Amino acid sequence: MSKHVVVIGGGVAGLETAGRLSKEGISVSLLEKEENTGGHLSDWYKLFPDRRDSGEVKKYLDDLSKSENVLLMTGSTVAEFRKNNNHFHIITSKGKEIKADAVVVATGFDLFSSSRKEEYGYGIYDNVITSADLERMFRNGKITMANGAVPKRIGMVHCVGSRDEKVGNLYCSKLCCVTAVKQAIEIREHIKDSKVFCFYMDMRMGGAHYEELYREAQEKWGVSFIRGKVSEASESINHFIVVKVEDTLAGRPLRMEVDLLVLMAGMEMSKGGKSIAELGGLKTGENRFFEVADHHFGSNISNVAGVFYAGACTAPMNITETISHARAAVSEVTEYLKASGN
Amino acid sequence: MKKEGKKAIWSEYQKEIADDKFFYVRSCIRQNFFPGSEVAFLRIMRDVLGKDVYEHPCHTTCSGIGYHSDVVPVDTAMTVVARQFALMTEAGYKNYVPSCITSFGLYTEIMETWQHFPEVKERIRLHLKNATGREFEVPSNLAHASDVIYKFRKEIAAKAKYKLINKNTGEPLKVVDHIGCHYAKMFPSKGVGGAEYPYVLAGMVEEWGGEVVDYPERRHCCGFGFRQYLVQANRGYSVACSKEKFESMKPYKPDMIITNCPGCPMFLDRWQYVINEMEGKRYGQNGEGIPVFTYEEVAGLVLGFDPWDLGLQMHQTDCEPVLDKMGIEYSPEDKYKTDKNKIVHEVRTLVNA
Amino acid sequence: MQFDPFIIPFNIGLNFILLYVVARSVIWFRELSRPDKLRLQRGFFGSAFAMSLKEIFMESLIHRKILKTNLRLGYMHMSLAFGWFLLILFGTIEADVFGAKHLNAPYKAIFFRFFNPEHGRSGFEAVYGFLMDLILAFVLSGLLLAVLKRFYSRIVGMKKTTQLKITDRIALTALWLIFPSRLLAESFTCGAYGTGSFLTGSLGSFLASFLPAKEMAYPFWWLYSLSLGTFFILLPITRYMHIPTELFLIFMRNAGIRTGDREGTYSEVEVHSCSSCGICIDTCQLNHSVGITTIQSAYLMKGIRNNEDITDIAENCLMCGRCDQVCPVGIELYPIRMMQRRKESAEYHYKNIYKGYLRSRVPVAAAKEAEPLSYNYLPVNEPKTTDVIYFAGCMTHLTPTIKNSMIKILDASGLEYLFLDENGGACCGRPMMLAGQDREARELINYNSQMIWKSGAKTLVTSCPICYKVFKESYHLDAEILHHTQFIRQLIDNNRVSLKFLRKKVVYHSPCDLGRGSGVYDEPREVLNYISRLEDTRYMDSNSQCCGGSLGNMRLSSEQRRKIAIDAAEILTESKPDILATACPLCKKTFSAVTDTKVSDISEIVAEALTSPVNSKNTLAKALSEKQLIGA
Amino acid sequence: MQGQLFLKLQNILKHQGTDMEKFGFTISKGRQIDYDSNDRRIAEYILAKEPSFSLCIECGCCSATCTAANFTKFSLREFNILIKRGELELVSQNIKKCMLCGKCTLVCPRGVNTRNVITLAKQAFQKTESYAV
Repeated sequence: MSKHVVVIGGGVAGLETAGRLSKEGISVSLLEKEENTGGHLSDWYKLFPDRRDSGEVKKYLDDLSKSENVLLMTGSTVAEFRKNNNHFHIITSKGKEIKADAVVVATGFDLFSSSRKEEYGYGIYDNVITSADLERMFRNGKITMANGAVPKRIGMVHCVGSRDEKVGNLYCSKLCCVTAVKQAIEIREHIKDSKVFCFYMDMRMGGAHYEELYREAQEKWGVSFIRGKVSEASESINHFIVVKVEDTLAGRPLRMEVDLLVLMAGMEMSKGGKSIAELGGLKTGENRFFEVADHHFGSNISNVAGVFYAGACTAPMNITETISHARAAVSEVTEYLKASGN
Repeated sequence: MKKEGKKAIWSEYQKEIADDKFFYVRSCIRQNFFPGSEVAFLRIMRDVLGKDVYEHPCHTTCSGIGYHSDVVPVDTAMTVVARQFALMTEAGYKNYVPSCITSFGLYTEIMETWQHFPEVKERIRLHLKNATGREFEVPSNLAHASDVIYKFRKEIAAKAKYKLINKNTGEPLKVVDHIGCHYAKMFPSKGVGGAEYPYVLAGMVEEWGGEVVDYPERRHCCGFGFRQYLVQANRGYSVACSKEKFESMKPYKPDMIITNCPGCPMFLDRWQYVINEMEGKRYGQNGEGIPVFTYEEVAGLVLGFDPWDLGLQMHQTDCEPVLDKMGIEYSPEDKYKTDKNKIVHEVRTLVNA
Repeated sequence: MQFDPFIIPFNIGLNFILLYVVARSVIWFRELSRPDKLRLQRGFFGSAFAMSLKEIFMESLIHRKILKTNLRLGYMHMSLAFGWFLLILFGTIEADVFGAKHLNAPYKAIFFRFFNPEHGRSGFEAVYGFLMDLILAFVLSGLLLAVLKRFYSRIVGMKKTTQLKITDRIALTALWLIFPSRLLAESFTCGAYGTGSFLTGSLGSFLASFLPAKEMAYPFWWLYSLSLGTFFILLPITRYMHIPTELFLIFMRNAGIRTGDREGTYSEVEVHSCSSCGICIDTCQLNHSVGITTIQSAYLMKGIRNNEDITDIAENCLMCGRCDQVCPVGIELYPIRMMQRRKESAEYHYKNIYKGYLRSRVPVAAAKEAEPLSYNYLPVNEPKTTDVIYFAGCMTHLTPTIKNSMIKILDASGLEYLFLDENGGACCGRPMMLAGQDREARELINYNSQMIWKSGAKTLVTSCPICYKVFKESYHLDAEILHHTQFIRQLIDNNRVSLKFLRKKVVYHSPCDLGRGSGVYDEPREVLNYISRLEDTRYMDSNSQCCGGSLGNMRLSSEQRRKIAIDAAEILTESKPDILATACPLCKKTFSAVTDTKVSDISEIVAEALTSPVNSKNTLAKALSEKQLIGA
Repeated sequence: MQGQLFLKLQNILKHQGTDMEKFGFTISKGRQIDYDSNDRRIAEYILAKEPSFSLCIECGCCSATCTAANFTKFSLREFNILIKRGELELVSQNIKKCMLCGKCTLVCPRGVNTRNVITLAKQAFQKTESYAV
């Protein structure tokens, strides 16, 4: 009796899981709330660390998940989620009922909504944008200020919505630093004599080749790094953004006007993930991501037998880690299905 | 500047303000900083709006000035506050309205503490019993006097004789709103519009025809921190803070400043005089200063009260420019006449210094 | 009266250059300082005169030093210089013996064939003619090599030759035309008259067979005279000025005059004696390892001669002194480069006038009023009196194994000692000096000297060759200054320490400032020989390579330094030694980053080889070693 | 004491004397680095001649090993930052304390040629008379 698995979430993790499961001969119904799959991937321009085009990874995932075993249901979320004697009944928002032997939750993350950090004035001051807005600008090939002019001096604020008790996120989102450095280099490439300032608390460049990217940003592109958490941003009379920060290594407060301020928004548990947690009775941790059974050898296993996690719904992850985590989820699912034998 | 951004934040911070039967508590220092303000508040509430505002003769300071200067321990402050609440309960009122922003901050802090630590409240109940034999009830609604005026800003606008509009240009007056730090910075949810973009004064200004100015240093403290201006050695910090704000708002050419705290109008007004003395700098247009008002004074002007009844002659930065712009008639000669038209000591102001 | 108009350019050129050289020498002599004038006069009449003549013959003509380093290049220079000298010499004899009168004007000797076409048919004349042709052939062979070198320097085993200025180029072409035009001129004349020896005769008759030799000869005689004339006229403003100047230099050097540290006549003579031969470029590690070929001494000299802005050239150099060793003209390159680094504080410097034909001395504005002291923050404290002072030096603090080994050795020696800069003293001043800032360096030198005087020490031991060199040269201490390898050598001699033999294959890198800089080559090798199997390496002692970490160079990037270090280490560890030993903390730190071979300072190896019991308290060690001495 | 008090009062009345005498306090000078109004030509001069200056991650390894810092307040890390920000007062007064011993260059994890940075800074200060060392 061929097994059927429901994968909730059609992002990087979802596509990878669905594709790999179909290769194991398991039929999959892949639920995606948006009209098209790929999740955040389709918002990105070039990916760190080697700055390859995000389209390449998208194409790999599409090819992987395009198989008759995978029934893709876009524009649908989970309305009901019931488990009885290790079968799962899921009713989608479009009313379709699915019976499955296992469920893989791949709901991923949402970017922190920067307007919650009121003192940075996102949504109020014209030239305060987020890193996602900047990626969109890169995709359309035009980096401009609100009035259409080309910015010459760009500030990047790290840790917006991460490592910040005031917004309830104590954890570090791990990827904003490397994203900031990547975007700084891209800005310098797009705009000839631009000058980029990164305001950081700690430069967390832990991944492979991240440090080299950091050094290249300094050496080749003259990006300046000022250690200090920006306290507030406000708009001057000529619509520049006034940044107030303490240059902690010089030990003095610093004031600077920039043409454009980019907020490096952190990662949070996605809204979809939260609703699945309620529906499925899945435990979430203090940082509101799904609580995994074991941090070392059980990072795909949930507190409900038969429900598995894949990707950034458990913790901030880059694309490499997401794909590896998804592959681990597939091996957990196949092992579980073999063991349960139903 | 996108206005919707601010409106979205304002909508998140709505505050419940009582609409009548207020137990009004005065500030220790506002009478001698701006004597006309508290009287104007009572006159507006009682005569103009016909509200019941009761002022208990035995109410005292909230001891906040001592508490923030590390002179009064917190238990003492709480007992004094408990006694104030006892007076309110005895007078049969439930809506507590302090006139001073620092008091409002202290009352909020104490009520929050009691809410989270009921055992402290019981301990204070015992203190009060031993000290005065009184019993007290926590007020059902705490609102600052400016919240109340904010709540009735529409009614005031309806009865307004003048608008915050420049008579000869028809342009709305450019108004800088400066909110006392103790109003919302400690408890953002307790301020109308939150801590970042408080709406309590902006609401009044927009209602009365003015236009609010958003300048970079609007969050900066005015310099009234007790330990800054009390100790002469630190007074340099106090005037430096005001100067930061003036330098930052100057390009916007504001017509006036509206405030809701005892200290801010005092220092934003006095330090303009001192800066002019020390550095010969004036921040208003054509050689004048920027007049500084409390919200009661602005409400009074809008309602057509006589400027000298509002005590505007006590300002060290002359208010005449705003009066002329709003087209308010006033008689310069009896600026310093008492009701028995005896000349009191003339204040050395910025212009005629 | 033998005369022909074509000799006029030659005469003008010759008289001009003779007059110029005499005038120049007089000016230079007058600008000499008094002591140097006396030395020069004494040099002319003493044994130095003979030595100078011998050196002029061996170096200016034979170019013995170049022959030793690079045979083909040496032959080229020898054939041109020595060949031309012989040509002039025998030409004059020829004119005297066979010509009408004995004492002839120089042109008669040079153009002898023109005036005596019939000469050389038989007997002794033919033999002499054969000799003249042989010398001419000898010169032409050298000329051929020179032409090829210019276009393909590999021929002479040179990786790169110096670029030339316009005037250099014209003078060079003139030089190259001299001998071919003589050959053709003589051959045509001989061809026309059927005279000439194996070269001129055979070429002449060949040419005469199909060309009107008689008419053709005359223009070549003109060409011969013209090229000689141009060459002489342009000589003073080209690098060929080195030909006359070097003679003056040899006499001055043998008279005992040295460069010192101020620009003066001797440095001027040296600068003009440089022939831009390019040997210093070839030996420079910046050239081999990093590919920098614009800063070497040849360009420094050219830059000084033409008053170019040479701060970049002066400052981008390892100051390792290797080019000093190989300069065939024996110029003291190191002091001259230091003078350029001290440009600001010089009292006067030289400026070209008359398009470079002459140089005048221009006084520099007096130095600014006394600058406030830079290092008055250094604590002045009373060191305890002692016989032996150990001064580790800044770099040794970054290599604590050396410091600890030295403490072990000093304790083992039982000598009373004071570790002067135990918790980080002031810098010895040499790095500041290398940067050309003498005033600040002097301040540091005074500060350290005070401490050393106050301690009354008789011996000053230091681990860093950089400190050692400045202690030796710029400090005025009455204490005996020893590098720790010399000190260990002494300990072994008066057997204050007993060392066991370590069965380790060791190679020794001689630090620039210790070896070339201060002449200390033997003690380090003797100590190593005493305790281990010391092996030879490709570059040793005076031409050992630089590790690349030199403080003398401020401009190299860390990447460039690594390349130099990697290349040097590779050569040093060719024989796969167990230990690469050195005697400088900076060399040790530089090499240990680029090689897997164990890099240790000699003090570390000695410390390892120590057999006598070691304890930190001096007094206890003293008692023990006394007992041991009696017992031994 | 009387005389002095009288003098003080006299000054106040005659409106002379410094602010301190008239008011008993002066306006405190802010410590804020105003990046936009600072003059960073010296930083640009150094960066042009020593590109490795841009690699500094302000880790402080140089100041830790510094020979001069052992005796006096002298932090190369802080000076690098102040130069980049255009705050030259403190740097120009202290820069000549450096002995150019080269330990900082030896330990720098990013390979910044610190010795050349110091020398170029000194040259730059000499050139701009306002900060002549």
